[in-house]
Formats: sequence, structure tokens, C-alpha cells
Amino acid sequence: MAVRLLYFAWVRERIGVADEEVPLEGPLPLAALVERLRARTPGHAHALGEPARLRAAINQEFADWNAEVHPGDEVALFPPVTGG
Amino acid sequence: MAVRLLYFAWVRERIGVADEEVPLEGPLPLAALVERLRARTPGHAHALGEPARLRAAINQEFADWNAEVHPGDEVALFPPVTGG
Amino acid sequence: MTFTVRVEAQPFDVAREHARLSALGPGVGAVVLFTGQVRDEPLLLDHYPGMAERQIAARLAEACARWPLLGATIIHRFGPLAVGEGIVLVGTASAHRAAAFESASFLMDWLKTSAPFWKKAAGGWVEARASDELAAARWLETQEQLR
Amino acid sequence: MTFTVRVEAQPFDVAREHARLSALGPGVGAVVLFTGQVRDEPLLLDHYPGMAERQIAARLAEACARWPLLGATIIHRFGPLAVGEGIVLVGTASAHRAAAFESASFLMDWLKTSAPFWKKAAGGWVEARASDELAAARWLETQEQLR
Repeated sequence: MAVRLLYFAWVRERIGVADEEVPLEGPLPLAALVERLRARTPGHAHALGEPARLRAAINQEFADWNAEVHPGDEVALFPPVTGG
Repeated sequence: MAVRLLYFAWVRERIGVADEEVPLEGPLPLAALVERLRARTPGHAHALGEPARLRAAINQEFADWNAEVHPGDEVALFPPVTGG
Repeated sequence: MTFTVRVEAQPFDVAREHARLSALGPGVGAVVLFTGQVRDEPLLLDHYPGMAERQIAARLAEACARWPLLGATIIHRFGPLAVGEGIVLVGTASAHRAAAFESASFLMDWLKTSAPFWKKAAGGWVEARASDELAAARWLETQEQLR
Repeated sequence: MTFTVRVEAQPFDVAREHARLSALGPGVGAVVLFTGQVRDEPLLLDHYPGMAERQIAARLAEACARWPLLGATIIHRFGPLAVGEGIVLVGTASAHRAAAFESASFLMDWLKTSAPFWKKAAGGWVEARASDELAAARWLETQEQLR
């Protein structure tokens, strides 16, 4: 079982990949998932070090850090949006 | 000495002319001028009988019934505007 | 900066007016274009030549005093108009969207109550709506808030 | 009634989008077209495909619940954009101007804070502005007043 991670803007640039799969056996709060991701590489640590500067989506809906991630979910991490 | 009168919309239709000149020797409140105009023809009386349904402009600026009309002025009488 | 007022019988070209506003320079970030069109039945638009241009220009000067506009275009038509035809076009260009939206809305609200045009439909002359007076009046109340 | 959401790389055609909205039927009396364009320096727009369309469509559904719209078009571009090029187009059509103006302004405010796009300029990624969050939040406060 796994979750699919997507990164955008400077989060993607710092991590160095646009997407990846990470193993996940059961539900996990988003904050805990991000904690795990930070340990993967120095790029992850740099990109994900300040959660206050990040926003997240689970299955393409905005989610807060308490939201639960389930195996099979699509999780995206990115800076506050600046479109329009 | 005279003032030039302009009529628009149903005011013009009731009076039957789009514009006319009426004699004016000295300054006169707009309300008094309209009173005089009402006496000219039955069409004038019909068009100008209810000042609450009319609006006025002196020299192309909106004016209220207390405003003074001077010889040489351009005075317009019309219903509330409905453009846009 | 280009500020244009036109009162004319012929149809306006939305694409051309938008292109003009959006090409006013690298500082333009937002363009709002409002068009009012004939709804449900044909209209005849009477107007007061001279005063129409003058009133519209006065409203535009007020908008320029209130918002940092880089350009604006106001076109009001007169004469016979078929259903679906454009009656009025108000376009504004600014660096940011709030100024463009608010000024265009302000201009339309004031044109409705101060531009000397009168609509005639098959059933007779269209009556002025109290809601239009209220819409214009709210800009007086909010003048301070908006700065 | 036609409600359209497009997220695409190619330029949009303002004249065509305006013509579509204004031709939605004899009940259309007002069309508001907002365009945002690149100001001062070229931009690269990153976006989240799928979520972008989904978020825009959700905002459009909210606008339809709040205002009596006869149609709306939202187009957001991504990829490299030169100065003066259109980034986003929001068009609304309604019987009356208030609904068209307010819904277009609402849609832009919410797109700014909820559509997953990110602008990169020569100096790096553009920072989100607190004023955009405030602009979106005011629609929550005024929800009751506006009905």
C-alpha cells in the first residue's frame, strides 16, 4: 500500500522530483506523513521544513495538517497559490 | 431675451416639439418657468403637470426646481433617465 | 493613459475596445469590460446630445479620482436597438483587479442615474427603477471605506 | 445556460468568449468580462492539473448558487507567458448588472486563493499576498447581505 505524492512550485524544485510514491500501511495524519517525508533527503527536509509556508491537498481538495491520509490517496504539497 | 427649452422622451411627445424658445427678461426660478410653460398649450400642461415625475437640467447640468434660470440658458425637461 | 467617451448610434466592437485597454502598457494587470445589451424586446434610445457626453465624462473624472486607473472607455449608443445588441460598454484598466472591478461598477451605477438617455419599448417609455438610485447612492456612503 | 471551465496553455480569444456569453439568449442584459494579464515581467505559471479544473468548477458552482447567472466562462492559462498576455479570463452573463459584476468579482477573488497555480518570475516564485486572502474572506462575511 502506498500514497502518491505530488509537489509543485518551489516545493518540487527543492525536492527535485515532481511526484513519487511512498509506502503507507494505514491511515496517518497529514502532519505525520510530512514529518516522515522530511527524513527522506536533504531536499525534502529543505522543502518541507516550514509547514506554515506550505499548503496541502488530499485527492485534489485542500486539507489541513490534521486530516487523515489513507493508502491510495493522492497527496499534494505546495506553497500558497498565486494564480489569477 | 429668451431661454432655449429642450424636451426629451415622453415630455417631448406630449408637448409635440423637441425644442422651443420662450421669452425671459430676467432670472426666474425653474419651478416658476415650468409653471409658465404649462400655460402654453394643453400638450405642455399634460407633459409638465406632475413635476415629481420630471427632471431638469440647466446648461446640461442637473438642476433642482429652486435653481435660477437666466436669459440665454439652455433648459431641458425630461423624465428620470433610463439609460445604461 | 487613455480615457475615451463616445456617444454614438453604431454598434461597438468589444474586441477592439478590450485590446485597446489591455495594450495601455506593461503596468496593466487587470481589465474589466462591462456590456449592457437589449433584453427581451427591441428598444429605441432617446438621448440629450452634449449633456450625455458631459455627464459621462464627469463620472469618468470621478472614477479617476477614486481609483488608480490606467485607462477607461465608455461608449453609450442611441437610436433603435434590436434584442441582443450592445447598449453600453464600460471598460477599465488598472494594475490590480479591485480598482478595475470597482470603478467599472461605479461607472455603470452612475450612468444609470445620471446619463441622459431614455429607453422606449413597444409598451411605451421604460420607467426608472428605484433600485438604480439606491445602487448609485451606495457609492456615496462607501466613498471613505474604499480609499 | 452554458458554464465553461478551461485550463490550457494557449491564448484565449476575448472576442469569442464575450460573443458566446452575450448570445446565450434574449434574457441576457449584462455581461462582465474580467481579464488578468502579465504585468511588468514575463511569468511561468505552474499548475496542478485536475485539481485546477476541479477547484475552479467548485467556485463556479458556488457563484451559480448565489447569483442568477445565465452563463459563465472561466479560462486559466499555464506555462510561459509574456508581458501583456492574458493569464485568466472570467466572464459572467446575467439579466442585470449587479449579478454579473458581483459574481465575476467573487470568482476572481476565490480563484486567487483556491486555484492551484503558482507564478514564477525572474526573481523566483511570487509570494502569496495577504490582501488576496482578505478579498476572498469578505465574500464569507457578506454572504447574507448579498442575497
